[in-house]
Amino acid sequence: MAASIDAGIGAGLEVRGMHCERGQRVLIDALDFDVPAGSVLTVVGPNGSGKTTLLRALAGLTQARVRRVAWRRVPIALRSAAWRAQLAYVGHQPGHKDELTAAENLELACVLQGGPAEPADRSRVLDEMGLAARSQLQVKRLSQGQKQRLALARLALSQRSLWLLDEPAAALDVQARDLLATIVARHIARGGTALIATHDPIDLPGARSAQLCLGLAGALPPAAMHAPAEVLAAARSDVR
Amino acid sequence: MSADAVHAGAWAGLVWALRRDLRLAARSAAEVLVVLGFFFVAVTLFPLGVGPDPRVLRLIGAGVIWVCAMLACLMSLARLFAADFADGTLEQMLLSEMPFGAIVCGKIGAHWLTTGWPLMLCTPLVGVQFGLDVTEVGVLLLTLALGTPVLSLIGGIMAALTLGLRGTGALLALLLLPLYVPVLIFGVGAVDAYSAGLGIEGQLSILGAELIVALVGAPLAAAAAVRIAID
Amino acid sequence: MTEWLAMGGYAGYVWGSYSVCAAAIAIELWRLRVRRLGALRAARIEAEAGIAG
Amino acid sequence: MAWIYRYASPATFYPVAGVLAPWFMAAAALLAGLGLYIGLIAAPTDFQQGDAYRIIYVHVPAAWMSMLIYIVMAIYAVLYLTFNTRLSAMMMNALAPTGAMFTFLALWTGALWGRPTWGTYWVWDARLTSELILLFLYFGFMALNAAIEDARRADKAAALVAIVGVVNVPIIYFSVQWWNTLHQGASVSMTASPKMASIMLSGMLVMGLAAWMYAIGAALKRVQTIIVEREVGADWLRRHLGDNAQVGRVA
Repeated sequence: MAASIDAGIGAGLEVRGMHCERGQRVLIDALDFDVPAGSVLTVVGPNGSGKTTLLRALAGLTQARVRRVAWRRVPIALRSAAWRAQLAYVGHQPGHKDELTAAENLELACVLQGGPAEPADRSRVLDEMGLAARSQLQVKRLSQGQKQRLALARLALSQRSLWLLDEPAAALDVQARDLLATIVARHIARGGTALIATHDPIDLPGARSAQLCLGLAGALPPAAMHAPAEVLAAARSDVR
Repeated sequence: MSADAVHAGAWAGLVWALRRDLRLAARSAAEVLVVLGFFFVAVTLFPLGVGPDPRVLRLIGAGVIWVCAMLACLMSLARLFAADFADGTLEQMLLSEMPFGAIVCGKIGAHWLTTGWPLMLCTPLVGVQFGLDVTEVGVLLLTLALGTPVLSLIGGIMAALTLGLRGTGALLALLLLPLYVPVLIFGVGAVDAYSAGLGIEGQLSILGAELIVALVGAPLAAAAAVRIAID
Repeated sequence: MTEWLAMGGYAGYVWGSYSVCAAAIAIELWRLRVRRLGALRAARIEAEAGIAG
Repeated sequence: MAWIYRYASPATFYPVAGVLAPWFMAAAALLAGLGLYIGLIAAPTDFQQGDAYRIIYVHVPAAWMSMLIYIVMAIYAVLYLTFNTRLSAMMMNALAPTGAMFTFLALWTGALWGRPTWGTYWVWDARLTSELILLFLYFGFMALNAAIEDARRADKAAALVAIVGVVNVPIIYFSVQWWNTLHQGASVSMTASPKMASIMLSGMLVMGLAAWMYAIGAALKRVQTIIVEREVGADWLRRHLGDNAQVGRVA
């Protein structure tokens, strides 16, 4: 079974017997893993090993059979409103409308994901992302880097406790990667939990993290919890 | 989630989607005008094809206007989900706490306000082409008011089902037009009954019944269809 | 026999209907067979490739 | 509910379908032979319509089957969406082409029957018009199914269309019925012909049974093909093909 650091910190996410299929191929079979609250589980593995499918299945976007899922020791159904109230999912797509301005996109996103309603919080995050000056511009006029930071702003405003991030660092420039790291670190510090599917793990100083390797032959048991430095080394070497 | 919290969530979802889609439609007003342009062109073709004889045009007027309204609605259905499906916002709606069915209801409402409603505003202009007098146009507007929401509601289901497919224009028409037949029959039936001096309560009540059934069933079916498309 | 074939003058319609029904069923069965053999051949090729691969 | 998964798995059903299909086809041939004998030879000539009425021995069964098959497809659709058993989706897809064929035959024979009886090939009769719209529903179902590559999504989308369709079929029928009576008054409807002599009725019932047997047989044969197409990589299929390869007989 997956080792958890110690019972002191409340149990976060428990998944038992997850089974995911994509077309004919069985990607994940009988997968059990735990993600204690306030920690990060990095999901690594070659392309096509089911990283995206695992995250989308957890988010309830794709259908998957799972024997049991518990959040803070309370069993929960993947597609229920209670579960949706806990999670935020960031996929490969931008998730904003080009015809609307950055401010409008954020306002809509906040109502959708139950984020802070006050404009003050939103403008503060826009400042932090360096988008304050262009917040009234239509998104289609922003550069690729600015669009990426808008997506990060939406994530920064999320108050959900479980984050499912699918390749968040892909195609980010160096500055955006640091922003992403600080946002995720702040989320973990607040006691939040995150599952990040990625090829090059994000450098999260001080955050407790574990690793789940999805090989083409199905999931390997998650490595024991240990300091992030070892994880980064292990992740890079293992990726086939 | 207590019962009233669910109601609040549902209402908030509907209003959120309605305001959002109306703002998006306002930003790209061209799309709405294109649909109206199509409606005008399609309706004008019939007198050119059938001939200018006023007696004939009066007979077929209501039918032609109704069929062209259905086709115009069909044209604009792609706008309902396709853009949001492509840029990932539809996924975020699925993940919202607010019930997805309510959000879909709001989107379909916005689609009706940007297609059904403008079509009704143009109907008096087009009615003149077919020599319909003011009262007949009035009855026609009444049937369109009851009927065009049904076109958007059932259209929403099929638009969601054909998300992400290529060449959905003809497929949407093939899936939808058979299901539009009852609305067409009773919509035009009311106008014909009125012109023949008969009562129109029967036709309007049936149109109303169809609207209620569609209002209850369609958003849920469309929400399920979106889940199937995103799966 | 010929009088039965004439169908009281409606031969064209009666035999027109029956012949089209027979033809439709024949076409469907034939297409079924073609599709089945194609599927089996593809599966067999996949099977050999699977073993060899 | 475990048994539903065991029996409903395509692998176990494939041989079962293979065994059953020939029996249904044989039953269909037998019944059709009997029905044709009754209809074309034993049944007397109709005093009003002459021998043209004999078309009902194919027209009415085809119309029955076109409606019955669509309803059975909708039932499989509901089963698939609730129990997620892939086999019900395969049966639903297997039935659609046969249902569309029967609908087309009902329209074709209806037109050929209309010509001598009412003087025109196409009569805007409520039943014929609803039959035509049913044909469009079948085409819509098959077109959507073909338009989606991913089999699972195609099944789910087509299942939803079948359910939405079956809910609308009665609404369409009654609105067309109302529309037809308004515009033409009560025209002679297709099958309300004079009281059927018992032998005529039995001929029609036998042909109806034959059509039913044929539909099941065709669906079983087609579902076998769909199973093979979908389970291409599966090992049970590889073993199955393997044994038959040695024996040299076509599976």
